[in-house]
Amino acid sequence: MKASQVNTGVSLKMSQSSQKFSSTGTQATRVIGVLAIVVMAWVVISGLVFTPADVVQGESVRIMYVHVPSAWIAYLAFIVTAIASSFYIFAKRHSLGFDRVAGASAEVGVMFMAITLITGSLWGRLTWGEFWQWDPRLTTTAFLFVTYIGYLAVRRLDGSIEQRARRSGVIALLAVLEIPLVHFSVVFWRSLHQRATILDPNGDVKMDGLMLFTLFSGVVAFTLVFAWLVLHRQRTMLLSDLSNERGLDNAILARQSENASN
Amino acid sequence: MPSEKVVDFKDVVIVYDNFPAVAGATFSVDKGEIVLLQGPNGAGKTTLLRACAGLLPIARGTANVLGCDLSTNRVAVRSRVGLLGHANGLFQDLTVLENMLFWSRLVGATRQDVDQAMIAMGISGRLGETQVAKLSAGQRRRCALASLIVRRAQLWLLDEPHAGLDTQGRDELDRTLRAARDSGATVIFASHEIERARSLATRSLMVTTGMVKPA
Amino acid sequence: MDLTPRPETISPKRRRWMPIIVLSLVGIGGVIVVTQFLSSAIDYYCNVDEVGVRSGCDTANRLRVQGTVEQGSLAKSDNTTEFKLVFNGKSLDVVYSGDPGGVFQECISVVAHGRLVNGVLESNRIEVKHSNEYEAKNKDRLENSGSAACSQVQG
Amino acid sequence: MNQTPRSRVVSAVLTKDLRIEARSRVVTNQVLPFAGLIMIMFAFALDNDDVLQRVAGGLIWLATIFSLFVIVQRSFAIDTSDSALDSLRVAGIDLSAVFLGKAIALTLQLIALDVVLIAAAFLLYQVQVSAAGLVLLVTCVICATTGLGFVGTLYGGLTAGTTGRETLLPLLLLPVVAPVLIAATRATEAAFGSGGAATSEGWAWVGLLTIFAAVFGIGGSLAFGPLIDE
Repeated sequence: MKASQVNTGVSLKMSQSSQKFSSTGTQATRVIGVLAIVVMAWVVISGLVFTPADVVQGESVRIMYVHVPSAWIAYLAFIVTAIASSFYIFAKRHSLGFDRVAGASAEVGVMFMAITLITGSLWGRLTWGEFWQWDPRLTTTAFLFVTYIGYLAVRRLDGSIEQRARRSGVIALLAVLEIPLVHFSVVFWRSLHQRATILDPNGDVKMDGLMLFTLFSGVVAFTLVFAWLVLHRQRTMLLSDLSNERGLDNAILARQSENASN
Repeated sequence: MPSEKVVDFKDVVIVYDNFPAVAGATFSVDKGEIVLLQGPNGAGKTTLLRACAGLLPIARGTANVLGCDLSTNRVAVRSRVGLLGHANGLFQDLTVLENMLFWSRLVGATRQDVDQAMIAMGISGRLGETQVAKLSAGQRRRCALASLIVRRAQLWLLDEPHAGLDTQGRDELDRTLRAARDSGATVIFASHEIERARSLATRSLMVTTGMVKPA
Repeated sequence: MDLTPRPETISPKRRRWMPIIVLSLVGIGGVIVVTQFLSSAIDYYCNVDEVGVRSGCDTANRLRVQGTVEQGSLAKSDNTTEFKLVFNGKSLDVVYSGDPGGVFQECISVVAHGRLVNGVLESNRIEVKHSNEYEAKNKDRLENSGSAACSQVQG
Repeated sequence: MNQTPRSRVVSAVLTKDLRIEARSRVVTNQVLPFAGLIMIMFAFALDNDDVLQRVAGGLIWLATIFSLFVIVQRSFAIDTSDSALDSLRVAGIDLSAVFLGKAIALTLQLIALDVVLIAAAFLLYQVQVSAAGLVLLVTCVICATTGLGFVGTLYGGLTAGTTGRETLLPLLLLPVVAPVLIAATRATEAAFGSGGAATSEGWAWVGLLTIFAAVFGIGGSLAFGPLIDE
């Protein structure tokens, strides 16, 4: 193991300090990665070839297989961020591992939210005739997106790692309150955007069988991609924290030997 | 009383701006001491004082101040210490008296405490009605010291308290610190006025490159 | 001058759950205000039967009217498209300058933007409001009788 | 057990912030003209009384929110310029009281600003207001500025003393204050009767403003201490 020299004889406050890294991959992430590729391949083929065109929308309905899962996974990512942040804030021992998960999840969530907005505006152009309309669903989604860009900016503020965790944790707990507002905006108000088909409160899903199955496959594929990305990102964050810690060890030794030479 | 140790540091590392400003400091201070921290610029004196006040996180080692573990309960320390840093912590647009009354209200001091402290530091009378922005550096320092006096802390932490003061002001300050010690407080201060500081201190510590040794 | 250290200040124990309970009550209040009292103001469109009836759907203002394009009412000329919007038993004539294009067709829900002039909505923008139903475009259904297809699409 | 009572800390911080503003007049001499300029520029740009009367409510609140960014930064610059914030941390006081004191000071400054802006709207845009509308308008201003005061103080404390806060603060605050902008605008429009809006329509929006203020008042006083305590 090349990486075995990491953290020799240094007590680290990191949660996974005993783990040795040669890459950020493990058996589990490899399995997730392979599964993600397989399911994604099925979604692409089924979405583009097997599924029929919609009776009204025609071919543009295929955008749905990307748009809907990415929106859901963005919500999921932000909820994961909030849960991890609350674990960091409310637990007695403020474990930085939760903060890294929160940060990693928010980064991936912002990416999925961007995909949602881009695919959504393409679909809107084809169906409504407009890229963007200031209707309740679209407006609240835009606010959610900007809020989490702000969250990521707060993580980049100067200060210690603990400060970063605390500041971003507070924002994550406030920002997650927007998600129900975004999701139910189509129920609360009349919106140009259609209501949820699959999460219909009455439970009657009005969708063609193969379309529905492809959509679910899309959700599974995107969830796997999300998990894969978060696990890796969270570990690169840990590595960067560890390397800072190692840099600190060297700096301490340098500072102490500077003392001896005087 | 389990221990008379007011400050107890063991192998403490304090990181400031990704730099180990304190790199393994071990020392302790007993109740009733007046301890001088001396050493060259950039040795870590200011960082040590701020850490004792509970303002900086401890990266490594164990640090205990007034019975509070700094790595777990940094905030609890703050209600028991008084800190005079490089900056004075004054509001430029307020008068000396308004500044004093603001800080005294926060810490629960009476008007009488304020008047006495202002007389002790020689900023009472007409000077009290002057805006801080119009004062000289030495007068501001006196004002900051007066607001530290009304704090009546258990542990006094002073960073270069003599800097900028005239001889008379320095004498007043030394007298006040000795009186505080006699009333049961403990004092740690950093200074470059070695002659004067040594005569005031009961013990000196040498701080060099983030380490602490007896001087 | 008294310099004796002040006795230790101990912050009183705060009940940690109270603020959270209050916060959630306030949140519930927020949801009620937003959903019960503010819906008419944030709604994107008015339905055909509400024009001139509901607050926020005044005939003097520029309107966004939602309804279904009535079957057989669509008439296209060189520069205009005329059709009837129906919803909940009421209908409204719409004159649109131009060709809506896209998936616009009879029997689907649309939102038409425009002003009412003599009881006719003069529209210059039409958005297709897609329903939350997705069904396969297959031959059988296209060959169905028109009225059956129309009732299928209406949301 | 002699922790300084919260009310005393709140009033000390509040009077300190207001007194400093009364002396330095940064808000009066810089923010107020800036906000007034926004109103006048629009009067020139939209040289049409109908349109101006219609958008008056929105302009008032847009100018308020732009001013909020400046006032919040000023409010924390007072405390960070000579490290007074450090002294506040070491004073062993309940920092949620500092939050309340600063938020109330901010709210009072915003109310003063809005009074001037509304007066400007009467002069420049010829808006009208009935007695019932005036009651709605006053309530709306109080509720909206309270919410803005809380949320501004929370985010101002979060970014206080960091580099790049000038640009970060609007990025963080804008999506959060958007509901206030919408609700206060609609309530003000109802009070002015712009576009035939009825006064009664405005009260639901005031309800939303009240709830916004309550959420950030409670959330802020819980979170402010841990955020500043570093």
